Amino acid sequence: MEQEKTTNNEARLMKGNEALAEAAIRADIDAYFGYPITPQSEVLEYFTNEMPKRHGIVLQAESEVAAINMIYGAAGAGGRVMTSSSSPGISLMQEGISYIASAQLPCLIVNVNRGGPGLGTIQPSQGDYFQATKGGGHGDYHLIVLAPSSVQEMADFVFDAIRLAEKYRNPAMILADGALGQMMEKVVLPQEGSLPKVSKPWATVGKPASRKRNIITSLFIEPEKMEVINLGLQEKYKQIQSEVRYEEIALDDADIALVAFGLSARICQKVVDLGREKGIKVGLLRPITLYPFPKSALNKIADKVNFMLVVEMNAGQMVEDVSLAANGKCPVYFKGRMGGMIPSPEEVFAELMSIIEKQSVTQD
Amino acid sequence: MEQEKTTNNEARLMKGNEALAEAAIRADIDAYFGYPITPQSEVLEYFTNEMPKRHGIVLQAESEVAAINMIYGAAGAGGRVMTSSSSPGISLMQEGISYIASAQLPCLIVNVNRGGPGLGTIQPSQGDYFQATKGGGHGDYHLIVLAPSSVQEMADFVFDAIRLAEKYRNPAMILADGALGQMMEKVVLPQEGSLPKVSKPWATVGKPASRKRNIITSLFIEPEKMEVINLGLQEKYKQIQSEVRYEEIALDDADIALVAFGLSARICQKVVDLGREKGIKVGLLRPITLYPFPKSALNKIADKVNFMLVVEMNAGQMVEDVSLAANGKCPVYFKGRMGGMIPSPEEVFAELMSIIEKQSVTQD
Amino acid sequence: MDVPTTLNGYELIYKKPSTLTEKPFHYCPGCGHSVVHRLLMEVVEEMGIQEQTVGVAPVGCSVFAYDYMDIDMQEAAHGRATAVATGIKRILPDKFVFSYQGDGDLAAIGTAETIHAVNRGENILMIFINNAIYGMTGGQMAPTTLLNQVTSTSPYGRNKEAMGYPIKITELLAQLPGAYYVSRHAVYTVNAVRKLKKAIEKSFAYQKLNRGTCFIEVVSNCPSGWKMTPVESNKWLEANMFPQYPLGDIKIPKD
Amino acid sequence: MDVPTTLNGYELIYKKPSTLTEKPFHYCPGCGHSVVHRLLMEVVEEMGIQEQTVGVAPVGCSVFAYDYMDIDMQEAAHGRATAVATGIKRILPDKFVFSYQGDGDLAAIGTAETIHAVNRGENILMIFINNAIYGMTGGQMAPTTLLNQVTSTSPYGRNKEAMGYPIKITELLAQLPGAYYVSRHAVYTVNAVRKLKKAIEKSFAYQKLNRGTCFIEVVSNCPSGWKMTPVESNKWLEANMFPQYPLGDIKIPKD
Amino acid sequence: MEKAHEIIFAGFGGQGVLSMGQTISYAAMIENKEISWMPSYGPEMRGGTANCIVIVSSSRISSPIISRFDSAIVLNQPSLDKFEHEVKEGGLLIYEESTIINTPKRKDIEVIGIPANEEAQLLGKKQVANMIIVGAFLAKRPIVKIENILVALKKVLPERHHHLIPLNEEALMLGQRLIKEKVVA
Amino acid sequence: MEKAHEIIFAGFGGQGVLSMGQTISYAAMIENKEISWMPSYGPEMRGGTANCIVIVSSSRISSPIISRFDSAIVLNQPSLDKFEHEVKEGGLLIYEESTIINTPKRKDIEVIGIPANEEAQLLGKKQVANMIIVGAFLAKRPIVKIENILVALKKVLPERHHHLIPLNEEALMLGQRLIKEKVVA
Amino acid sequence: MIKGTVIIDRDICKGCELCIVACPQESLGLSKQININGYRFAELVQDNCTGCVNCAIVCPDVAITVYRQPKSALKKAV
Amino acid sequence: MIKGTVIIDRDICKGCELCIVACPQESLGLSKQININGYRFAELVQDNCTGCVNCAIVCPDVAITVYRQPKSALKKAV
Ligand SMILES: Cc1ncc(C[n+]2csc(CCOP(=O)(O)OP(=O)(O)O)c2C)c(N)n1
Ligand SMILES: Cc1ncc(C[n+]2csc(CCOP(=O)(O)OP(=O)(O)O)c2C)c(N)n1
Ligand code: SF4
Ligand code: SF4
Ligand code: SF4
Ligand code: SF4
Repeated sequence: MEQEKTTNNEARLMKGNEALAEAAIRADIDAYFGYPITPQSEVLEYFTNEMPKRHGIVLQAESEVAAINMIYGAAGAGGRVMTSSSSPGISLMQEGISYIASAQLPCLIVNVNRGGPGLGTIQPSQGDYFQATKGGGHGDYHLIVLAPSSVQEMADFVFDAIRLAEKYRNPAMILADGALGQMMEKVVLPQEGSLPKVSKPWATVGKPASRKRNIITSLFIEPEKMEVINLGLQEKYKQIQSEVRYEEIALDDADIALVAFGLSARICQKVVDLGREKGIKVGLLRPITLYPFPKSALNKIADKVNFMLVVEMNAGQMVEDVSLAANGKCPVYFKGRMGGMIPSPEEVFAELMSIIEKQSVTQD
Repeated sequence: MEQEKTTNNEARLMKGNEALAEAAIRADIDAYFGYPITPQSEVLEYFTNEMPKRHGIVLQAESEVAAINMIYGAAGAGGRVMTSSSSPGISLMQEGISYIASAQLPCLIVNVNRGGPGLGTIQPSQGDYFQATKGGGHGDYHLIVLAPSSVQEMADFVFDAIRLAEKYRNPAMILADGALGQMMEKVVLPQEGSLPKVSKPWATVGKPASRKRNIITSLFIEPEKMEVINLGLQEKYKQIQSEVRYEEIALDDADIALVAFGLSARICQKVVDLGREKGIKVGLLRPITLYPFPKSALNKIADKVNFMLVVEMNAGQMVEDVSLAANGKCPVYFKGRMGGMIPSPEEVFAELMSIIEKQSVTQD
Repeated sequence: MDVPTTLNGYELIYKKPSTLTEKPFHYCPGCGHSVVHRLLMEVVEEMGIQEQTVGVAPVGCSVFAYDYMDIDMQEAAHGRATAVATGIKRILPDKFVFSYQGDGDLAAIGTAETIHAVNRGENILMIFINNAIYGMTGGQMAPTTLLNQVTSTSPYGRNKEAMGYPIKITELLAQLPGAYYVSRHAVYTVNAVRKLKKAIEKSFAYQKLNRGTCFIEVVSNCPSGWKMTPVESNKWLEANMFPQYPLGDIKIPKD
Repeated sequence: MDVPTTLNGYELIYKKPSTLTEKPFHYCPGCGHSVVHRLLMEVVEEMGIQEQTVGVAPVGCSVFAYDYMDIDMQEAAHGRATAVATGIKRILPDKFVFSYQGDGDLAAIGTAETIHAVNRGENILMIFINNAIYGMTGGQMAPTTLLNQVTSTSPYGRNKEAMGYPIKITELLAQLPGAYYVSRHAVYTVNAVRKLKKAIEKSFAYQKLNRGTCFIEVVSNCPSGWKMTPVESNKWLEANMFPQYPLGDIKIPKD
Repeated sequence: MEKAHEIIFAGFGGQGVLSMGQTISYAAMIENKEISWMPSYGPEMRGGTANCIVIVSSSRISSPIISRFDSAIVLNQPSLDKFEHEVKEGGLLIYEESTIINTPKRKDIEVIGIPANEEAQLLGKKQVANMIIVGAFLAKRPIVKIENILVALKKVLPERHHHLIPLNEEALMLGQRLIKEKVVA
Repeated sequence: MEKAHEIIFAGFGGQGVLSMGQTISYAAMIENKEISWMPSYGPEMRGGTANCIVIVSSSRISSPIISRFDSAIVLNQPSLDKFEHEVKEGGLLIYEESTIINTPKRKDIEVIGIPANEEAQLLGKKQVANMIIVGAFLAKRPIVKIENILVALKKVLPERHHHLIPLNEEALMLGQRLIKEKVVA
Repeated sequence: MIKGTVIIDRDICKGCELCIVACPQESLGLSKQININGYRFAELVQDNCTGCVNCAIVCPDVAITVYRQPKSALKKAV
Repeated sequence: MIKGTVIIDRDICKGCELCIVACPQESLGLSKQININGYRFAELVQDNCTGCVNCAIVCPDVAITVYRQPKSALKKAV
């Protein structure tokens, strides 16, 4: 589709990948480094088309390993920078991500998740939840992870992710899936220039006589020092908990809580409708930040509901965090599809009904 | 120290890294591919010294990325193969590990964990628990993970890991830490030749007219097929649960359970002694397999004890699995040191005492 | 598919080699990939080494090579085909091992593995399909993309200041002592196809003698990525690719 | 450390450059790393570009380069110094950017990043310390280790059949059009040190003019890894390293 | 119209199935409806078939990938074979007649064959066959207004093809007429 | 002896601190004790100091890395400065006299200086200074038998140095004597 | 001249036309019909095939099988 | 000949002896003492230093500072 030149607030029909890229340009990123991979190559392609006409740098790296290390360098030099890839490419970035987290460099990493493990399939998946939230790389670190569930959020969360990354000097990730990247929806793009640049006194931009040299490193060979670094990180992660975001739908009077993020959450919204039509009081909690995780919100809900049903496009990953949050207060069930398959609202609803049945049997 | 030539059962004084390598030769591995990194370079060095005199192939790869993909090729060709590295190197292997898990190739991967994140420090750590057990690579997969806590186990677990890997056609990992790799202890090595080779009819060794061609792949472009692959993997992981191993110390009458693996477990054993001396009924559960995790054993213990205290050389990782196992039945506390630091028995004991105090206050 | 050996008294003189499976190629119309697949399998058939051959497919359009070649095969991660082939060859030193890679795979993400496999002189055959583009992912710039060539990630043409130069990886590799036989070919004419087949035959013969790495580049087309008809693409190939990537032997055995 | 400018009427004619920090080098006695550090900083001091220079340290013995050079620096992951330098240079095109890497870093794990940075003609200076061994991790074989050289992972000597050949990465890089100035040096004599300093000066001058990649190899020693005294190591260097890695310019600007 | 309408467009690559879907999506957006357009993607597109799923709804859309459709619009035999069975009972199946050998069998849905290729040839431009079908489809299921399709076309067609808009308009109208004639017949 | 004895050996690289620890560990193994030997490792060893921690115990050993020691054996000033403060109250500190300028200050531990370098020079081989110290240490803390040290030496010394075993034996004995004389004095 | 003929698998042919260009006899052309995959496929348009195999050698999809008058037949004919 | 002298930081010197080899005057030698890091350090052993700077140029540890008789002094002396 021909590129539209409107930069105003008009609604547009865009692919998720393109909306994300356009939002990043409007968020004034200085550089994008990336490597093609389905289903997110449109991000790189969009940048290569637009950057020369607008502002900022785009570079197709020789690999994802190179791309993430270019991000390290560019972020360390004070740039507002991002990369994107999909599952296998994100795996290749794990060392670099661990370095970036340790050196505390703000940047945006986008994973348009496809079905794994291995080369797998290019279809949408949420199989990288653990990798994104627990740290697929080595050592104790966390990314700030945002999970969009619409093309609109693909665009909006670019701004949120960059804002949080810069606020906390921490890498942020947008964890989407192939469908969100490829589909077109209506989107109203954020305003260009609405995300002011922040000062980065720690960046390596050349040392004037007036200050000590800046060093970007993740090496602290004495374990005593490395522990101090880690304690600092842990302290930061504690602060980041205050940034938790989630959406509640029909939970006020709910007996049953669905929990799902991203595309699965959209499906669950339909399940809520199906349930409510049948008089079943089902609600939905959608974590928007996967890290920080809405643990206490879920803990409170666990007090009120008969059970929770977690729906994911994987073999059961976020369900662990939900169980940890529920802490035994209510049963937590799981329904998932894998390897690029998307559960239908109907099958989730059927699952829900079978749990209700089982439960009432047990109660008898 | 001069290499000893004894292959009998005599006790020897060896570094953990060397014991591991010698055990691997005795376990009849066909090939080792690796890249130097502290604190495990002795593994590669041992092989380069010994292999030319014994049997098997050793190759220093150009990187960890190359090493893990050589493992893929060699395992796929039917070889009994292994690699080893330490945290940053293991991060670089994540894509390859996900491929190996997906293609279901048996092999042994050793991570002699150092302090992270980033380049961190070379001192011992358990900061890669999540990476090892939840899958640092993309997609839904699991390694079989064994955690030795002595030089003896560094040797023994090589046999166990290879046996399990071949039984389940699944990559196995030994997750040790820098101290276990570097320290010398008494070790009685397993007998050479005591691990018979298994037949691998699926291996790509050249297709005779008598069978269909063998293909090693992790690509199933249709999500329906990829889901079938995933269901197969999940089914296998269920079976693997039966291989769970753990050690129980003084838990019979315990009011308090310590939970720790690897080196931390040794420290906790001392804490048990310290506690028992003071009349405090404290016991220890040491998971030996981190995946499969001794969930039900812990669940049972949670019924009996006042609380659990998980001790790790990280910011709190296994504690999540312990909490999931306890499922709210008892409080689960955490004590950790990070970035290459090792907790002392005394400080763990102090933590224990302060929890007891807090608890009795709450009970008043 | 069994084909009759005579037809109206005519004799069968060319048919699909038995070492190719029944499955029709998924490649785009006119794509060179499948010609090279076929030649490999013709040589394997003619040399009678189907039982002794293990191939490695890359990530790229030829990712499904194993669907077509009726031999034992492995599918490698993107860029790692030569590392995988190294693993196989070290375990099976007496078997014939080849890797098959596109330019993105071999000369971008896999550069280190490529160079070091050749530098070690791994006794394998490396087939390198240079179509100056990333075919599978939809026509992005490759390391071998020509200057000013338009691709989906060089929409204004490859510009050397920002994106660097088309890399002549084959010439680089030929400098390594581990490289035994290095040759550049194409499949755009009958003659070229015949020459390539000879080169493959030679390479397997050298492999049997443990001479080191044989490396064959095939300058190929990507009608889809180039947005041309197959016939146009072969013309463009001649006019634009060959000046940068001239055909012929680059390194031949001294003995 | 402030040194007096005169001493008993004698004038100060050589002192540590102000662009080095107070911290004593952690390198082993006689190691060439610190000589190169000092030269870099002498040039930065003399050209007055301390404010405009950003360096990248590798993983290797020189991982702590930033402890010594009093300029803004980044510490890169093993092998990725040129990717990191690319990131910096693209953000700060008017600054002087250099990377500093050992042979394991640059020519083994970092091969792809090295080649592609040069191929893009990144406007940076790459300093390559070739000591034919992995110093930091305790003397393992490097890609540049000589044939038959004994290291902790080639205890019977590097054998070309199993381990491949010492790689002349600098000669390869010089072939890439992105390489503007490529030169091989050493620091084993006063003269050699002086020449290297000139080469560094030139490289920064070219960088100012945006001419492409400048690449300087320093054939250096590793007394610890080689298990020699520093004086012996310099002799061994001359006798064994230079035949394989001859000093001199490999590519010089045409203009 | 119903709350949501779920459509699959399928055919060979090059028949314009993706832009059929986009055009309708755009028009729906103009009408302030919720829409989602989801293409098949990846190498299986290569040389083979392409399809896209379009959902037009008055409320938030859940999954953009679904496997049962209110309407299926198919332009070749493989797509017909695949998607005939995935039309919901009572749904609509429109197919391009000239490329189909084995015609649809289902009786529980409405099946309409349109000789779009021939008609387009008559209009002088093969490429507008897809717009004939869109016109026909909208005559049966007026989920968006024809005038908004014309606005949408401007967005969907690359600038260099804007001179073809009048022809596309003609094709649309022809499609509508074809249905009306059928209904009458 | 106590249940466990925890020792640090520290000095410059090349002074043989690692092999001191190994020798004692080996001897302890022969005596069927539990042992753990943990070296400092990594680049900080380079050119600087080296140390190893040895724990000899009658029961399973917990952490091989500890920060308070029953005995410290230090062969240079930086190690003395660092480890003097980490000897447990009532513990033992042995140091090589000739390399130390600032002597230990602590009063709550036993402190013994041994002129091992000089004595070794007299024996004709500088390298055996460490065995003089081992002899002295074992005279104070007989955690393993001297005869087992001799067996251990064979394991620890590379084959090409086996001709030095008699000299090492002499050094050991000398160390023992030095302590006894001190005690008498 | 030796006579030959080709059999082209119409469902496998993708109509790339490379054989048409390669045929020295101009024996081949594209059909007006499309096959199951939507491609116009190659077919013999003249009866002058010599069985030179060129078309098969360049055909990416191995869609072409080639037959030729036996040498003996040729001899007889001449 | 111009006269010069060097100041060698004994605690920084690692006794690598490269300066000793580089010195054309053989002015330098290793001390018998060891420094805080256990190294025997370099020192002036003859009073014939010309301030040629060679030692400082090769010293890896920048342990050497070099002084020289001013040119003016030289002129006077000659
Ligand atoms: C780690 C990783 N990065 C990226 C991809 C996506 N990808 C698949 S094929 C390919 C490039 C294909 O180009 P080439 O190697 O030139 O082969 P061709 O398709 O042209 O034959 C890429 C980037 C991937 N699968 N894995
Ligand atoms: C991913 C990764 N792999 C391996 C290492 C371990 N490592 C540190 S430095 C080094 C090699 C150093 O050799 P070289 O680059 O030649 O530099 P030198 O130390 O000789 O100066 C290695 C393998 C690491 N830190 N990270
Ligand atoms: S995309 Fe290009 S390389 Fe891939 S099959 Fe099609 S023509 Fe061939
Ligand atoms: S190990 Fe080698 S390279 Fe490293 S500091 Fe010592 S001498 Fe230099
Ligand atoms: S065999 Fe030769 S003559 Fe016959 S159709 Fe093929 S190319 Fe033409
Ligand atoms: S060169 Fe420097 S470090 Fe070496 S001996 Fe001389 S002064 Fe000391």
